[in-house]
Amino acid sequence: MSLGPYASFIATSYALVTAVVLILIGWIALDYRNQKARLRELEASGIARRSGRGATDF
Amino acid sequence: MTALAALIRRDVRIALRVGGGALIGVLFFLTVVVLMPFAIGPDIPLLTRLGPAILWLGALLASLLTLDRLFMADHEDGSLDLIVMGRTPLELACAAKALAHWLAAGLPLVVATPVLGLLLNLDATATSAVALTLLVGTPALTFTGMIGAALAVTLHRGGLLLAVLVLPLSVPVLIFGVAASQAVIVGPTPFGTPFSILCAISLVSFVVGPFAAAASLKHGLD
Amino acid sequence: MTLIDLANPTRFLALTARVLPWLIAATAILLAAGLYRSALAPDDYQQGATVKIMFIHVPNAWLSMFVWGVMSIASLGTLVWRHPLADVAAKAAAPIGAAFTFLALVTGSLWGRPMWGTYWEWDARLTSVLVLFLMYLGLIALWRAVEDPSRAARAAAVLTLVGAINIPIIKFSVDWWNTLHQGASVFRADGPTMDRAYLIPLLIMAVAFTLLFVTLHLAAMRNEILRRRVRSLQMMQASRVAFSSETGAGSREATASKQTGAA
Amino acid sequence: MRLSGRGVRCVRGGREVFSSLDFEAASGEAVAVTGPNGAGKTSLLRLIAGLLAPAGGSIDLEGGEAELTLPEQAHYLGHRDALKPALSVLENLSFWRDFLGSSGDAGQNLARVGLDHAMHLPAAFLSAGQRRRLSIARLLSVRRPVWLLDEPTSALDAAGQAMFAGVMREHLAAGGLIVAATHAPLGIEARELRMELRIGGAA
Repeated sequence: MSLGPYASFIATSYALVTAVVLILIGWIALDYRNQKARLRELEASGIARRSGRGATDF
Repeated sequence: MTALAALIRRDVRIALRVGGGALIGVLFFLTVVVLMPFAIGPDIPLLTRLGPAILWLGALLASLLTLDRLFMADHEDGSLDLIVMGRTPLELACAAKALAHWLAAGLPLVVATPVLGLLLNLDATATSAVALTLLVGTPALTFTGMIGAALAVTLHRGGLLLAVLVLPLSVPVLIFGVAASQAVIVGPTPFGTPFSILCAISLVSFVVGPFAAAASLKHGLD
Repeated sequence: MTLIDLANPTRFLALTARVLPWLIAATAILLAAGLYRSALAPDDYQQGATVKIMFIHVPNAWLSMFVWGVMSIASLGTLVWRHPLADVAAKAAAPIGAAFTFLALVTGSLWGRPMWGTYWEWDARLTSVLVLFLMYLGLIALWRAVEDPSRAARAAAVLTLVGAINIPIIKFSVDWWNTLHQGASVFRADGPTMDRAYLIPLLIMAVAFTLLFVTLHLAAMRNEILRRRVRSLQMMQASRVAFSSETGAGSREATASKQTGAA
Repeated sequence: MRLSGRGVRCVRGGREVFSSLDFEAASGEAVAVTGPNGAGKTSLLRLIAGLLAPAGGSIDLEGGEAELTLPEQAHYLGHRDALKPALSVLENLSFWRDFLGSSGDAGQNLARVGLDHAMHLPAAFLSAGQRRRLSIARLLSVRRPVWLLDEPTSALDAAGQAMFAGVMREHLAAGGLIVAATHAPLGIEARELRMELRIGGAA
């Protein structure tokens, strides 16, 4: 497959889209891990959610 | 030294956290620059010629916008009283606050400049010239603007009064900043002359700004 | 499973955990198929191989609008139906939408570069997308400006809906502004007369990117729910500390029983 | 160490708040400034703290460190708590410790005021009483001989007031001195400085 004289533009576009999507995925995954860790930390320190209302109530 | 480092770290941290305004300045800069072509028209050669002026005006307004909170936030929660009473000379504390403000609000403007240069069809040399003059010039804007911010706190008025106080003071910075960038793009004056004057203005503002701000804070608190 | 069932965040989290793996798999398969078909697509007689940029530009441009639509519905959910997950959905969508809009801008400018000779031309379509991008950034700034998310939610919802009404007006004004000065746009390849050789890969890519958004959005919503849980637990912890210090250095268990006794 | 004011006169906004005020406080002594609203209690504290300039008279500290001014040897605890809601409790305290120049252990002082469990929470989550406790931790973290306290116990609960009375007693025992403006009893032995409301006094 030849990309013609503008191959670099095509490659750059695809690379950029890949990069940004990967950053998004990485950010969301990292955020998930952080929040989970903080929740565990809080629960370990003896702060438990009350059933029903409480922490889930917003 | 620890005291000043602590002050800088705190201010940068607050600016970057939720509720801090560091990134709003950049967004404002971006918006102002994008609005210009709607007023001027999508005439690329014209935009290229006006580019440095548009970027400089945008940066000037953006740094002015965020200066409002420089002392006001500390005044409202009582921190300013403690800073004034502290053993660190107030002039140095003011300089540290201004430096922190520039790191959080001024430096991002410089970083955003290449992207905006692209929108205005500036070539690489022109963009780097504008970025360089902004890198040297925005600290001068912050340090002279700090005087206005200190006056605004002691007068209990912010916002527009600050703008009216500070904008005339920033005229020299604007003149030589735009002149240096234009010199690279169209000539005929060499880049060096206006640029060294701009550097000199910045250096002077580093000295005058903190002293004037500290003086107005010391005498204006109640 | 109705919308009301989803109102319970715990149930939503359970649903997310079940659905996400399937969504990820479907997105990956469709993306692979779309990329494969795009690679096979022939060169355009006018644009040559650069037409390949279209396969990622158009889905991103579509998503930049679609995400705002999703946020508008979520905003209606916040303001009208008061659905508890609505502002979570709106908040989680904003950064993702901004990222796709950014990609639409960048791929658009890279696509136009061979035609225009510059990276940025104040072309009507790209310029409207740029304004949309600024609106996304403003919305994110609004979410970040207020520490309490439930307080920011209503302001953000109003802004989103005003934006949704304004987008067509902005689009019209920019078109009008642009035609005063210059002529045609590059972005014509997506007309209804497009060849099937382009249409099919483009459709697959559009569906794949939409699925990608849905996946990311669900995951981001889950994060946001957890973040709010952390926040409310922290607030409980802060007030718990107030109780425990009531007896000075006394143990927390003792204090807790004292509290319930006093109450 | 002796803090003394001679013939102090205070004018604010063109109105004379008080004049020819004399006061004195020695090491180990607490002065409770009392009086109705508007009598100038806060103004007096701010004058001593150097945050207001006296219209007349003088305020001196004898026996302190010679090269430091009175405000530099004083803590001022005002109505406002000087806390940043975006920073955590520990970050707030550490900042003031570093800025005011000290090397005390922040964690220990937080435990003393009953905030050690909230150390890593944002200060935004604290109640008014907890914010006041955090300010008290600041007094403990940085050593200053003169404490200027403006309604220090207003937001504190009974346990908090008892804790703070203990803190103040320790400070006095270590040779410090306290000037506190207050409506409520301070909880410690204090000499009273009563200020009267002046009506219609023009400067």
